[in-house]
Amino acid sequence: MRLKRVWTVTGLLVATVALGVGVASAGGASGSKQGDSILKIGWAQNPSTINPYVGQDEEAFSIWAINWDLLVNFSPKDLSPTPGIAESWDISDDKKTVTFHLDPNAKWSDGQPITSEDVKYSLEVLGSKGALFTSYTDNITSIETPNADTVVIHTKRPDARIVGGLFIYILPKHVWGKVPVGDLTGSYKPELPLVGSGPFIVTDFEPNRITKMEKNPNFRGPEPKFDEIQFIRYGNQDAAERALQVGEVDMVPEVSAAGFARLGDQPNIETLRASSPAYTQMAFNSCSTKICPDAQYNPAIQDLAVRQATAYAVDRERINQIAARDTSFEAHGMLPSFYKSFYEVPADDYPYDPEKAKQILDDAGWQDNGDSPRTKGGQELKFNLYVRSESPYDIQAAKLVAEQAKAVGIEYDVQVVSTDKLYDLTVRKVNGKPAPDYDTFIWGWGGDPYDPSFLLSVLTTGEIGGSSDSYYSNPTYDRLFKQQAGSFDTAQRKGIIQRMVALTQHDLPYLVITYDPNLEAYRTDRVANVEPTCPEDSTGDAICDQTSYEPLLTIAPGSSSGESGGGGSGIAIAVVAVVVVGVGAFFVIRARRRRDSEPLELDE
Amino acid sequence: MSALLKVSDLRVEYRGQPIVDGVDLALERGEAMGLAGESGCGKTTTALALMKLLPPALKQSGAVTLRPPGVEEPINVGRRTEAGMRRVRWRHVSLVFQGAMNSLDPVQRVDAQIAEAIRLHESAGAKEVRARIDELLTTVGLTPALGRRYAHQLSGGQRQRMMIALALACRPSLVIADEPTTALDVTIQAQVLQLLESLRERLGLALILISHDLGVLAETCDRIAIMYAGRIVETGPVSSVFEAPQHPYTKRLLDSLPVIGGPRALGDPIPGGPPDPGEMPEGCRFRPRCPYAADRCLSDPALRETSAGHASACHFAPWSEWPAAAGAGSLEAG
Amino acid sequence: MSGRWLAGKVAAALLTFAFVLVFNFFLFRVMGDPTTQLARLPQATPEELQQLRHNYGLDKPLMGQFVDYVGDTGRLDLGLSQRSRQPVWSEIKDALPWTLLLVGTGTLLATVIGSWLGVVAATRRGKRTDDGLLGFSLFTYAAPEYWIGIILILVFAVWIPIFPSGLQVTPGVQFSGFFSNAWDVAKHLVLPATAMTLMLLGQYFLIMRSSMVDVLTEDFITVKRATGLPWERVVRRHAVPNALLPLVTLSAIQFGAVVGGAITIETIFSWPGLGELSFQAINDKDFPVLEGTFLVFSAGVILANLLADCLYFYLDPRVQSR
Amino acid sequence: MNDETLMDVRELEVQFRARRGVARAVDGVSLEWRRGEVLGVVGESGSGKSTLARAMLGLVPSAAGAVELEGRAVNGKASLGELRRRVQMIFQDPYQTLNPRQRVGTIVTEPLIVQGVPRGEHEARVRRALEDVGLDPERFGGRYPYQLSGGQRQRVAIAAALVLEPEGLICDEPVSMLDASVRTQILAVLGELKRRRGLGLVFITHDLSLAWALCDRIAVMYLGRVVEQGSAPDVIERPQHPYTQALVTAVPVPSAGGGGRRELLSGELPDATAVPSGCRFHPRCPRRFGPCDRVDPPLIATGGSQLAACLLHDPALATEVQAARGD
Amino acid sequence: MSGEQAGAAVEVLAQPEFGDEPGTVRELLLGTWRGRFGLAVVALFAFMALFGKAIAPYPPDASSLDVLAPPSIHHLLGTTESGADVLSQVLVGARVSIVVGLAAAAISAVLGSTVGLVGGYFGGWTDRGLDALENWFLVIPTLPLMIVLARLLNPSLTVLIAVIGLTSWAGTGRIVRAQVLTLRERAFVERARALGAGDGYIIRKHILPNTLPLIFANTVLIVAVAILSEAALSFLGLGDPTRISWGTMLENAFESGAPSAQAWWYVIPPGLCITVLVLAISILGYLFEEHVNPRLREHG
Repeated sequence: MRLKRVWTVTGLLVATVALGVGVASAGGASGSKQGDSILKIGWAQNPSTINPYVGQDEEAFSIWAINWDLLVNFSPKDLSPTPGIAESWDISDDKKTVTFHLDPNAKWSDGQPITSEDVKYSLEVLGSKGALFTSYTDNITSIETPNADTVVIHTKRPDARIVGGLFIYILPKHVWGKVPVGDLTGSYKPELPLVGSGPFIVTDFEPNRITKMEKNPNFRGPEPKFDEIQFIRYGNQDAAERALQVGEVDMVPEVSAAGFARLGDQPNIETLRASSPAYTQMAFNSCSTKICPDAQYNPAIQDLAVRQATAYAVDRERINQIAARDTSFEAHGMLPSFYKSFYEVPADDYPYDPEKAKQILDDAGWQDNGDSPRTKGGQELKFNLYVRSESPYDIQAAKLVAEQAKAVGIEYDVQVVSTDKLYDLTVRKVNGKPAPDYDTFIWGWGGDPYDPSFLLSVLTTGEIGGSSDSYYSNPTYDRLFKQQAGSFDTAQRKGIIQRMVALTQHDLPYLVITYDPNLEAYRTDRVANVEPTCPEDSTGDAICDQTSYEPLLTIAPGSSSGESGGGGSGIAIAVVAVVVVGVGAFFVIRARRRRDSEPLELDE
Repeated sequence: MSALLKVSDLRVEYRGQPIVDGVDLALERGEAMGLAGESGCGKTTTALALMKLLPPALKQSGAVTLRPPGVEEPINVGRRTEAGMRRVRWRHVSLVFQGAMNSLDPVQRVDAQIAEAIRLHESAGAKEVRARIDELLTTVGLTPALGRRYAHQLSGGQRQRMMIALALACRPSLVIADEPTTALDVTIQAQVLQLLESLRERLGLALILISHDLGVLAETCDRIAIMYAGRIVETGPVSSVFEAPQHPYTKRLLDSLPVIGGPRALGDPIPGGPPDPGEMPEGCRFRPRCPYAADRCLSDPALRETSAGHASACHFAPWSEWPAAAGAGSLEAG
Repeated sequence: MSGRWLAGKVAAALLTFAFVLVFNFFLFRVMGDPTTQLARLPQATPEELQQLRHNYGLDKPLMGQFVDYVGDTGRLDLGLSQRSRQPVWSEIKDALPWTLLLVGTGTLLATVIGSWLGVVAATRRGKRTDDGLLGFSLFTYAAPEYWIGIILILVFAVWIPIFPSGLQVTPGVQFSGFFSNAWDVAKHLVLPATAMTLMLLGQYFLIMRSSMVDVLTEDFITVKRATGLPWERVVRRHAVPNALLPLVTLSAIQFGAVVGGAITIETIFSWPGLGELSFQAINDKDFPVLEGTFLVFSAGVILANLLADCLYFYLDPRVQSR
Repeated sequence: MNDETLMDVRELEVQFRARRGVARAVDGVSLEWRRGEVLGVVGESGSGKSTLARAMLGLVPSAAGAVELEGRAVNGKASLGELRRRVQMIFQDPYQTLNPRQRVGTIVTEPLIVQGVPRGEHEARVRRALEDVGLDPERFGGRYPYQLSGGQRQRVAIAAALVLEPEGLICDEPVSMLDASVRTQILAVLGELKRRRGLGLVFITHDLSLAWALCDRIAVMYLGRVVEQGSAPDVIERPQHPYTQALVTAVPVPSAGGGGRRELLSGELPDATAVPSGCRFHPRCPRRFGPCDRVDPPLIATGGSQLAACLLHDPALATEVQAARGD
Repeated sequence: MSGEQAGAAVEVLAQPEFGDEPGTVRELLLGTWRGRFGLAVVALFAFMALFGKAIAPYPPDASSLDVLAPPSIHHLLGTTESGADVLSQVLVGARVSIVVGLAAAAISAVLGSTVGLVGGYFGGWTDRGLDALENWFLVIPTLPLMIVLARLLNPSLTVLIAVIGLTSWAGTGRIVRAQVLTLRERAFVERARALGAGDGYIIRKHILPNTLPLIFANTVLIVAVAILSEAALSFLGLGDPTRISWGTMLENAFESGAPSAQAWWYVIPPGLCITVLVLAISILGYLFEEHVNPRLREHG
């Protein structure tokens, strides 16, 4: 009697689960139109939000860069300024005023014209309230809109970024201007489709699942070959790479170092390694006692000989090979090779030379103590080296640095801490004055496409209390920084920047270890016409992620595009069927056999 | 008329140790037989062996033959397979256990359990079964409404009555009742014993009543068998066994039990305790505790008839006179 | 028949949940000042922090804050995710059905298979079948579920790629109908649900086995055999229903483990449920989300316990008449 | 009370909180226990006899009434301590009564330690106590309880009670879980102690035949109340309360032909939370008449040593009783 | 089994009294197949925890250019994503697992038995309060609770131990309480009370000696749970990142894409170590528990 109840309950449970499948799957059923060509991009994380006022993650930039133009876009070939919202621009003689001319026929995806009001709104509101954009507008004094097609920007000082790096998306004022600013910086959820000017606009966004972008009907450039792009979140890198391998997605824009080599060996998969505007550096505490009276560090770290010896002792290429599995680029100074217009290998490059390192230390009077750290007077070459627990690569690099430095008599004690903790250590303040509490650490920076100003700014005196974490301060460097910022002439600017690089190479507030790569993989049977450009001609990025949407216009569906992935579903069905039949047979046989079975068995 | 039940040389072993060691029994139709003994003497094991219900770890041998009325061929329990035994159980022999609380499925209504037993052995319609259950409950002195209850909703006495109703469900010719009243209070015990007696009269049941309480057996049974350490040491008509016991164990046991109306004093206790199955004494198993033990007791005594229907497994039987025991009243620990 | 027993259980569940609220409130406010968590922006000035404190009502006295907190929770206002700036509840709401699906399937399979195997083992105690099943169950019980998950991926998604190993449904596909959609979900469910099942199987097996062993030594089993009932039916009709009772109670204790398993398994298989959500929250230090998922997990476990009690009440007549 | 009185129980009440209300386990019991006397307390399960035993030693709190030791009320720590030194208790279940992790020697020594008896006396007193119960101290002193049989365990329990040389021993069903042959051994030990040491016993049992053989006086309990008391031969041979009568005739007698006519009671013992009105026995009483469901009878002298709580013996109701018999 | 119990079939199946047979632990461990297996495995891992660092063929985090290499003569269990020797990491990782397991279980045992003892013995409102607390800890999903606590604090071994210890005591408390409740009602405690023994004496002489075996058995099981918890927290990135444990190994393996790389040599050993160790400890724990808990005791 009661057993019937048990079956009733079990039945109810089964029904609940079945209903669950139905309800849950119905939720994700909004598919796309049949026959459309879709570019499926797999990545670990979706943007947490697509609201540019609060969004912070790289993935959000990837979406925005497709959805919206900048006032001036970047060329995928060399990252130089190309027309964006502005068709052309004039620079005044004093270089403090730039006049932009807009395409009078340009339209937003909803058909509204793109006007100078949109530009003014974006630069003024997004440029002051969007946390990630304020730094670009600090030089702007006023923005004029004499007519719908003209924008005039006045600056305090000449600022090359107004043309080559005004990294603020131009949003449609008629959409965003209606929303109170308080909401925009709060929980505002942008309306979909996300009205834009780029080739694709966001039509569906589920933060933890998927971002869908469809063709912008009013896009002014050539029509994209794909009808739709889907960014699919896989939660972790490995899952996205597996999805690419089985053909569930067509492209993975950020491949892990491990996956890079493996995917390269797969048929139908092409891997690309592009440089990026990011590097990983070892930072030395360079804070003078004047600026930081209460800083905590081993003063020996401020002995230039120690830093230089460290630089010689560290084999950057070996770190690249082991920690990055040879996917990164060996660094030569603090300007990544990504900025090809300004890049040059500096003269002071500290090639791997442990003998030289020892020599430098000997010369500086640091006594060799065999396996123990070198000493001089009461000082000992023993430093802490902090790394973030979140970054396996940094931890690896730190271990290798410590291993190699030990060979020349400098001991770096690797301490793995959380990002928050390391942040707190570097920005620590005592009595309102900076008091960083570290000897060295390993972390990284990433810059803007084309314009290197941000990366260069990190070492300026002005950023102490801001983004400066080495507390390096050099008046010459600061002067040169301002100079390059006002230089609109690329060749001239390159010269200034190279002098800055040389300064830092000598003083070594940072020992830049590697330039971080941008690793990509795509299926050759699904994606055709790939021209790896950004920033180089043959080994660059396939879609120029976050930098330029132009490559997206050329790539096209491949030979077998549109075939849904999830390979081996036929096999899966077969397996399930076999299992079901097998289990059924088992039960039947057992039931027969058991009919005359013995009762309760006891062990002896 | 041949015996309803005949058991010869029944043996049960657990891990090579004898628990029941050569038991012979015979039971006529309608007869009530008492099986007495202390805990661990093998009486419950014997009962379960009669229905072949022992766990496989207990190895059973010997012949058990049933001749229920209306069945031509005698049923050889020892040879029957498990499937074969299923047709014998409850149809001809049923069982009443001591803990009625644990003898009924706690999550099934009691009438359903009775119905299950009936349907198992007879093809009866739902109405028929229902009527039969009501009749059974009335027979054991319960109102039919109590059938709708669960075991825990019944009192101890009601549960035991319910168990008896279950035992009668298929109208068996033999009921084995294993300590049916041990967990009950004396006043309730009296009710249940009364019920068993009247049922026996009305239905012509044969009964094997297992108990450690000689008083219960004396009042309920026609014949009695006394078990000690896996063997039957004495068997005979109740009157004969109680009046003139022929085995020292029976004798000493009866002497030591205080009886209302008897002398207001404690009898001499039997010293020591029963042996472990692994350490059975040589020869007569009661020898170490027996005040009359002699050299000849080192050989196994057989169960011999001393008078009509009365047998004893003592070398010295028949006893006409019991001498004063040596070493009586010893306080030595058992 | 009285529902007092059940009413007591409901009251206890409510009390436990109240305790969860208090704990949650103090944990996230006392152990970590939310403003420092909320404003990990380097630029935040003291004024902005003050403003933030005000926005979150943190300048009120603690008791007032608690009342606000309880009220907000009652309205399912669990605050905003730091990461996405979206209401935490909306993220939880999206994730919840998937977790229920995974956990439901896993629990159901584990219960059915586990208890069935437990019955098989208990009726063959000491035999080779029993030893084998016991060894297998102990192994799955001891093995970390995420390790099993990784191995499943290794074998069935990479080595012999027959099952998808990530997400809950093939992304961005237009399904022709409900059933093709459900079939796709089912395919994606295979590996995570297997991991979940294997994780839970052992416990259910062990509980059912020992419960059956206990029941099989009860007198009424002997009585049922004595009535001539075939062994099969004694087991099925009498032993199993009785043995299921402790299973119900003891499996309630399992729910906590189920939730733990949901976190790791969903992470491994990118299953977009609550577990994965809380894993992301761990990584992002998104405390409002972490707090919210913890609250929902706790509520879920309390509710599941209550359901188990109801089930027990339904199955065991002894409780009903108390 | 007189000089002979060891303990006096007056109007003792013990209540428990049960699921269905308050159970009056002991409901106004008065008893006198004399020095060197074996006082039997007889009753079925649920009659409150074990609770009475515990209440006598202050192991369960009493709701009302008093326990006196030699005329002095036991209240407060000092008098309770004295009581517990002079009166010991033995429990029913020999498997529960000994700490499994203590050796026999330790168990028997424990009372001496607890009561602060000088260390030097320990060994001799433990030896004597063990010998008194028939256990060889050399053989048994080092054993653990699991190495003992049920009878031996109960002997150890008695030894542990004896070691303090008490004047009284309260035995709560000391042999009900033992086999017949072992049971008489233990009873013999107790009888011997009474004879040799002049130990007074309260013997709590459900078995009337044991009470018959062992006790000097008997009190019969029903549902928390003493319904009859008197000397053992009087109560059992000439029971005056219908309940006692039923109880006596219900005991099966191990002799040829069994006992005589049985007086069968209907129904079962009611729950202690729902005591019937009037005479608490009336729903089951075969001789109930008119006022039984209304009047709660006190203990009435019925001649000789006996008292019975039954209206049949109320002289004021004699005519009505007569009339009821006439029916 | 004593003679009195070997008689009838039902009596054969009857359980002897609980805890009444002390002193057979040796027999328990060496006399049964399960005991020998559990003991051998635990001994093996204890050896690893003590000497793993010494016998490891390589420094556990020594990197090499040989990344994710399958097992070979040089690396018996292959290499990690940074070219470190998997075998060495497995050997060294034993220490963290075992240290965390033991330390957390110790905390949990002390907490749980104190709460259980106090609540169970004294009863009343103390008990009700402690019982509610226990109930809460029992009902609350443990892993999320651990995650929340570990995330709020900074990752370190101490935090890990504290978090696991503080969240896993409730079961012990519950079991101890139940045991104390039955002990409190047992005749020998009542007897001691009848003698006039005080609470302290009764707890010391009667309650504790009869509870300790149970606490011990339960603590053994908690060690297994703590090892699993450490692994799970480490796997979720909440472990101590400066130390190699099997959990962090699995985290690194998963994060570095070992499943896709089919690097079974990286995935299987740490998980197998956890499984086998937990299995062995659980078997020992069940063995002890069966021994001290009558309900679980089986024959053979």
